[in-house]
Amino acid sequence: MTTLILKTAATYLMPLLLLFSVFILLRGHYLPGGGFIGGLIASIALVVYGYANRIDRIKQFLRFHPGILIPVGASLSTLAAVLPLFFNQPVMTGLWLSGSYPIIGSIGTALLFDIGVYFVVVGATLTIIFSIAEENVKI
Amino acid sequence: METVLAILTGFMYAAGIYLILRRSLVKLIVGLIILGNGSNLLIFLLGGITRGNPPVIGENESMLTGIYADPLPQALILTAIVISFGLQAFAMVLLQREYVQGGVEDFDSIKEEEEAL
Amino acid sequence: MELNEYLIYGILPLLAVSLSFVLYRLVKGPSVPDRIISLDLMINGGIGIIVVYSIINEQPAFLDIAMVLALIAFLGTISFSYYLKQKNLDKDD
Amino acid sequence: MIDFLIALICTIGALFIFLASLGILRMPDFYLRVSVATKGGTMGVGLILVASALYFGDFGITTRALAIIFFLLITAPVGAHLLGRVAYLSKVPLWKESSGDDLEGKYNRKNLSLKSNDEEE
Amino acid sequence: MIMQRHFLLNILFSIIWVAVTGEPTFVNFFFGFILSFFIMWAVSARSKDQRYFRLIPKVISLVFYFFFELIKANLQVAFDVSTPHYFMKPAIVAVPLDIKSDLGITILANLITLTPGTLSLDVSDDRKTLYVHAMYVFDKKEFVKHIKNGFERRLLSIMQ
Amino acid sequence: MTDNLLILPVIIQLVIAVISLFFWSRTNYQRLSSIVGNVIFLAVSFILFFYVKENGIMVSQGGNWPAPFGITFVLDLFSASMLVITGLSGLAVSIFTAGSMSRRRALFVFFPIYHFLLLGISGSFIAGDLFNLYVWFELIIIASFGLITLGGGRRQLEGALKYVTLNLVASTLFLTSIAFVYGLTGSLNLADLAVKIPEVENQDLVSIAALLFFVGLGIKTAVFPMYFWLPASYHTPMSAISAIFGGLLTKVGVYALIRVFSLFFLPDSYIGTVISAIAALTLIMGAMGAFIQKDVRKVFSWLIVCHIGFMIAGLGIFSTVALAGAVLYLFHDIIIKTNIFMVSGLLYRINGAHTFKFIGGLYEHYPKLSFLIAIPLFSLIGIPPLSGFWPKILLIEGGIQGFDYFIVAAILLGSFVTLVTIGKLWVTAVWSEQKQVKYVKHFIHFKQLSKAQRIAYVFPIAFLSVVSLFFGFGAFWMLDIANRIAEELINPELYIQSILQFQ
Amino acid sequence: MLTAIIICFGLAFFFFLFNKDFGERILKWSPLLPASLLIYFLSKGNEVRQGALQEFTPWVPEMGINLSFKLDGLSFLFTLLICGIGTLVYFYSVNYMKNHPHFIRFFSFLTLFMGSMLGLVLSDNLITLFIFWELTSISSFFLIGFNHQDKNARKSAITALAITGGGGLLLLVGFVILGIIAGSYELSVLIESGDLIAESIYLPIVILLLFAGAFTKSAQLPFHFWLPDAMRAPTPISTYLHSATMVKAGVYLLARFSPIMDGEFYWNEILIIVGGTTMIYGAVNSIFKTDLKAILAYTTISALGTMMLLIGIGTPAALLALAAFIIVHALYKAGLFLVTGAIDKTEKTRDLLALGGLMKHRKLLFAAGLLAAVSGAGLIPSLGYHGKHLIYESLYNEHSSFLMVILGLVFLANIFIVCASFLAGVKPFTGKIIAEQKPVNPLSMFLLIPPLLLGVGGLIAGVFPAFIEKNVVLPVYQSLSGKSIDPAFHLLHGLDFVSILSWLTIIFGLILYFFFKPSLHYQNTLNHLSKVSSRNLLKELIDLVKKLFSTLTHLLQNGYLRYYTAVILVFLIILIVFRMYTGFGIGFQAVEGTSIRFIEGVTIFMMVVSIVMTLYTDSRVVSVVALGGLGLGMCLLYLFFSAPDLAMTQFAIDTLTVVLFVLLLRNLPLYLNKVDRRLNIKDIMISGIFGAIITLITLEVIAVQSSREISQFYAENAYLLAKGKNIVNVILVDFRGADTLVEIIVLAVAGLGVFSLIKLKMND
Ligand code: NA
Ligand code: NA
Repeated sequence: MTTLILKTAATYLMPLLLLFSVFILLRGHYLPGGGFIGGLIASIALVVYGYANRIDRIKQFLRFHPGILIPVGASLSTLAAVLPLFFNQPVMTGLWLSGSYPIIGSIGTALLFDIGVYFVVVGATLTIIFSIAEENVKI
Repeated sequence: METVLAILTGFMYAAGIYLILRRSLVKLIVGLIILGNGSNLLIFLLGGITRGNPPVIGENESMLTGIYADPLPQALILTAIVISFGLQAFAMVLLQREYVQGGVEDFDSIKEEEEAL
Repeated sequence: MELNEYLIYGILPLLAVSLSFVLYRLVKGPSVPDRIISLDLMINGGIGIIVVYSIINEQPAFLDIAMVLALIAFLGTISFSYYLKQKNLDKDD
Repeated sequence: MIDFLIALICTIGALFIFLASLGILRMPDFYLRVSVATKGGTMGVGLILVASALYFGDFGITTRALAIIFFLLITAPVGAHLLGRVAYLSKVPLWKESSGDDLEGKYNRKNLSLKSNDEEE
Repeated sequence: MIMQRHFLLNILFSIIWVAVTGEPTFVNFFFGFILSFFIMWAVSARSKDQRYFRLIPKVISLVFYFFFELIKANLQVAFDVSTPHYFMKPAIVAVPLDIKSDLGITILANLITLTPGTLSLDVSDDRKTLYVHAMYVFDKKEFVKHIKNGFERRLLSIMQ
Repeated sequence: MTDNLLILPVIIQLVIAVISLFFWSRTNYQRLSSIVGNVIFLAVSFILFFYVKENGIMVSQGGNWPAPFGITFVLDLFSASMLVITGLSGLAVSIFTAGSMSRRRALFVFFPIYHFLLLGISGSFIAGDLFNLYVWFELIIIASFGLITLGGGRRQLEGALKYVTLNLVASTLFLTSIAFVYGLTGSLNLADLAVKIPEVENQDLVSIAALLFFVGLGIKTAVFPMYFWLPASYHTPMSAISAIFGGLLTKVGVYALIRVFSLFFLPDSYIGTVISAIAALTLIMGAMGAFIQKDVRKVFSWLIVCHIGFMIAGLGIFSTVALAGAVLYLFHDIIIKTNIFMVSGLLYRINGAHTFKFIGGLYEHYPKLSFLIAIPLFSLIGIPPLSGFWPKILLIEGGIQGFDYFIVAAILLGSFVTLVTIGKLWVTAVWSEQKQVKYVKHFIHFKQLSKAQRIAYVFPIAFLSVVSLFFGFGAFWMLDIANRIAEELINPELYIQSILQFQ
Repeated sequence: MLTAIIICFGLAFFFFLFNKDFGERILKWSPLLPASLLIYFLSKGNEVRQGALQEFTPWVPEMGINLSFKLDGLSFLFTLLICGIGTLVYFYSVNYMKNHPHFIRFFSFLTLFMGSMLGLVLSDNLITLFIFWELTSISSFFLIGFNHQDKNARKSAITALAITGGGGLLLLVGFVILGIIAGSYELSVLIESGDLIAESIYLPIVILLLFAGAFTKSAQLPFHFWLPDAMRAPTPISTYLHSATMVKAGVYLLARFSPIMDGEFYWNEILIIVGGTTMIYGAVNSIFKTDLKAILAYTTISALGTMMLLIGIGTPAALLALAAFIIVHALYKAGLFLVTGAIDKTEKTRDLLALGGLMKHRKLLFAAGLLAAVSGAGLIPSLGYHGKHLIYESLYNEHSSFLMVILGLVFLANIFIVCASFLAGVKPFTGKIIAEQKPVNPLSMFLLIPPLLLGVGGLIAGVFPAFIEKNVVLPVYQSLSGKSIDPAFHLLHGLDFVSILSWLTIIFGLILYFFFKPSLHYQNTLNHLSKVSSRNLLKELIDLVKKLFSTLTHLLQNGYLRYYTAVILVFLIILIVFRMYTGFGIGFQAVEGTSIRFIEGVTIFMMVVSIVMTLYTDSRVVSVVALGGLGLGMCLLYLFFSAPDLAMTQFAIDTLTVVLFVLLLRNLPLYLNKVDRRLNIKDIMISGIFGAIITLITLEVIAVQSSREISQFYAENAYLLAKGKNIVNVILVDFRGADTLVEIIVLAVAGLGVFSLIKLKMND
């Protein structure tokens, strides 16, 4: 249902929303937000964009299958979880770089973990929605 | 408030279960969603409810003091929400396949093929 | 705090009443688009409530919730209209 | 003073929302309800957002409030357009006292292409 | 291109302003924007391309026009909604379009929708007609003219 | 070795799954990583097992937060043995699948989901936190959803629907129970709960939470009267998947029930009675169902239900002897059930059918295979001294000592029906003459398979058969472990102390 | 002893690995195995007479299960039978099974069986004994079904397995109880703690369980019918398992326990009644059969009954008679079977009506048959004579009127047995050659020698009974009672009552034999009569049970998903309500807590309305829209009560669910509103009650003050230690990060699952 109006609007909204999602991701540790909700926003943005551009043909507007984000994200999160093992700490122990940064706060494994979450959420949600859409939405 | 919410929770459980007990494939999903919401609300309620004090440490503070909402149930619910989303999404697609591929109109048309043997 | 009290006892009830009006339309229909637009407006009202709460609780972070709501309401509207359109096509087949 | 301003803007915003809901409650057909609801809601929320921006008086927050308003300004009409269009396709009836319908017969129901006004059959 | 460059410069200056003043509020940014706009306007009198400096007033004019329409229509609708009797005379009207670009049509349609009482339903596939549902169509031609002279003209002058 | 390494098995499964996701379309890499990964998993589990056996419980506090605040991972002898058993079963299925699964199916995410399933299972064993346990369980069920519907034809989907729905209801009940537990104690850590639950004034509420928990997990475990989904669904997916389901899924539920009901939901007389009665009825109903079936996989499915009763019986009797029996049965059952479903896959590959009516001729044409599958089948019956025999003695002993005669009777019935059913199965599937079956389209007969594929069919069955032979003939060894586990379950003080030591 | 058993099992497995040619060559020498075992055990004879020989290897010491073995008089008797008859059977089989396609497998099973049987009689540990007991059942299963192409053989095999296996299970329980009572599974210990057992309240049940095991195995009424069925097995098997050894396992077991159980809880009465009935039943039936093997099977049943009877009588004389009779029976029955097998092999029939006049060509075989028949009939001077005499004597000498009645019965049964023995061993050789008989096949020496040896052996033993008595029979008594006894065998007894009775038995039996013409008519009449036999009863029972199981199973497993859900919930409700009812009074506990605000009220109202909409609407879209409303309500509630993260996520997810739903909706069926009112009310009840329960419990739990220790810890340390200010997020990524890791994996798997569900359709 690629109406002109929707398509044009979506073209301008998508990048905005993706930015917003990254913002939400990064500052989750300090304020409501985080990888999960950030990822959701990102995927919603892409879905909206998909709707505006024939959702049944994602391959035409995404360079890669979103499913590949799942292992990417899972690797990041797993890495964050496992890293402490090399320092003889239990899994999931937070490791921090010194220093503090705006929006993000301290940088540490927690952030890496959250980024992983973000990717997995995007990958999974998009895989679900696009699979369904490809099957159920024609035109 | 707690009493009202407890009743609401019970109502959500009841409605969810009632819908699950229907014949319709779609109602099953609706029921599951309501049930999931019900259990989330239950966790929330049992963690104790607090108005206006989210568990976020203030800008210039390093510790949360005074009254604040119990963050743990919230985290649990967040996890539960996401999980039930995954499960529900899967269940929905399954139902749809069931209908499209198997021509199943409602639950009563799915019976085990025990008798056929 | 006077502002807070005004918001709690003035604005919020007003929004609540609006919400219940919309709820009536949601229940009543009669057409599906009617219900969808009602849901849309209800979410709008919800956004309003959230923003008011952000002031009451001094939690600017609540604005992000508002953003998420707006975003998703939009997606919902798109999906619903998609569905209705598809259904139309099916019917005409 | 600023509190008063905030209260005022909030009130106007809330009233907008209230009017929108009243409209949606009372208007006789779907198109009219959409007409009323979309802007009322958007305006109302926009105003309340402005009030909150004023209240917090912070750059980041103001930006976000404006971003939300901007977003609403884009999405609300697009949503309305989508719904209105679909409602028309679904033959949701116009109010009986409507004075005209230029859209009649312009949609090709097979592929949903839409002719412009001056095109003839 | 020059127009865009002007705009970016303007933004850059505003950011520098905010940084220099050290007060990261939105009002300050806005103030910086206005300030640098006038400075740029003042110093680029000899520049061949003056569109940017003409554009901003036009945008502002459109915004104001929009708010004016908004308030006017709102009052009208509010009155109609809150009183028992309906004064309206709704219709779906085909508005012929002069504006051609996608963005232009979208903005126009959205502006129309945002104004109470009117709702853009769809654009024809050849982009020549915008179908609008309106609450107060006592005279169809008058209505079309109002839109064409109001929003479309202002928009056209910005978009060209 | 530091205790923190107890997490390794979980990590290994996670890594395998992620790797196979990266090799989305390279099924051969997936097969390889699955087998190699599971070998590593098994090796690590063995090392951990022996370590725990020598040095006692391993505890790792996730995030390095002291006990009730973070998520605790625990590896005691019970969970360590479960890991090993899982490794054995998992490896067998890996090999079996590598040979039996078509590229098309494997292409569509079988291996990742399979390893995510194993991840969930092994996670459940090391979870020291109630909510974490829930989360692992959810992983298990979503992965099992994925597998049970994989490549689904109509009947498979129908079975899956029941499976999915009832499991979702189960999850809700589980979650509800957790909510009540948290409301009552403000804690989720298993060890902490063991301390705090007895302090709750209103023990009635505790036992209601326990009931919810029992029913929630009971559905997943498929006990009476909550097993309906199992016979309706387990016979539908391909054998490799049924194998891992039949072997491990319900058993994780048993594990969790034993763990929780021996740690903090200590069965009072009411709940104890309920559990015992349920165990007996499960045995009876499962036996009945198995008795009347005429399809290999349906028989096996019903036998799963029936045999769950044995383990729950151990929990119901709740004595060291009975728990040792339950634990031992658990070990045996995982291996055997995995194996017999692989056997059913082999039978299908040879006969092109699953129903009694159409199978036969194995003895005639594949005598060596017949005797190979005799091992799992007769172990299943509990022919002494094969693996199923030993726990039965313990359970009967426990039942008599605990005056649970009804349970003993049910155990006898269950055993008897198993005997008759498997005897019948043997007579039909193995002894009777080969039937003429119209194969389904694209059916590839065992003979037509490549040598490697045939090995992939037979080797895992032989492998698990050897394992169960070991369980049977090495009973002294197994029993020593089961006894220690039962002791630890009955006296969890050490478990609690090791976890809460930082307080 | 353990070594002997292990050798058997090892060889059984070893044979199994042979290929056919090699196997046939090497298996010629297989009779050496039982023969050498026989010699080994014979060599221990002296030691056995002095006392028992014991071996002990711990196996599962925790459970008191050990590989302990004991060779005493009783087991000595049995080992001799096993190895002795075994040697002959092996020898016989080498020829008999020669051309069978599964020649090798046969020896493998046979050896397995021999090992198990040896284990059974040598075990001094109950559990070990049980293991061997079951192994004999299993190997018997394989042997009965040996001709697996034969449908009836398969059926017989499973019947035998079911009956002996079922009995075995009951026996196991008996053993376990004994173990619990005595604190040990060691038989020697058990025998010594006889008093402990006698005093136990479990005694009656133990006795019944032992009976269950023994009666099924030893084919006592009403479990007898598997034995005639088992004749489907190749004849050497019938010889070995079903006459000489396995079926006597039950007898062995009860004899073993008789020192403890004698005189306890109807032990004797039950044994006498069951044994006596079986004896008469088997005897009467035997002469009406026309299949030679069937005749023998029924005489075996009768003999087993006699043995049980003797254990039941339990006097020293009876035990002595038992020991003697076991030997007698083994010898003559094995002989008859082997003769039958030889006939079958050469004449290709076992039908009595189709056989006659074989004497002409088969003089030696006839001699073997005659000798066996004579021994079976108890003619002087066969060993059978001594057996019978001892039995009569043991009954008569007690001078009890009850036993006199029994004596009468034994007498009667023996008349039939005499007749049956002659029918089987003599009849085929006498009379005319029947016309349609096929040309006679040559008879191998392998088939001739074993029965002949048995017959001659019986004769010699009968003439010189003292050797056997001293070396085998008396040690049996000694091992059971712990006392020694004077020899009782005499070749010629005076003309006392018992001798007269013996002679009368033979005379009447022979009269019966000469006047009775076997015919199908009798057999059919008997078959008609046995409509009410236990076999048919069992068949009816099985059918009934099947029907019942099927009904019950399908009653519960009826295929309706919503019914399943309902059952589960009703079950849960019952459990909880019962708990509440017995535990605490149901009190509606209004919690003193936060007041309610208008907007909250409206929100809750909105949620309720949304839910009600989903319940009442007929339209799918409407219910989905209503779900949107519910989601919004949840979001606002979370917002009101300080859970911004939740509000955001909840709403996002809820709406996303709705979006998915809408996407799928087009391909989902319409809402169905076919409401069965009664069902509807039932469902409303279920869901309503469940909801009410949740509410009540929730209110109760809210009232409980729980510890805030954990949330306090989070509040204090989230920033200082975990460097985050949004505590919920800190919990998600740090304190309880593992949950989140799993959670996203769940989501990922859901994605993969949906993907494969949609993309992979393997309908072909
Ligand atoms: Na509480
Ligand atoms: Na609490």
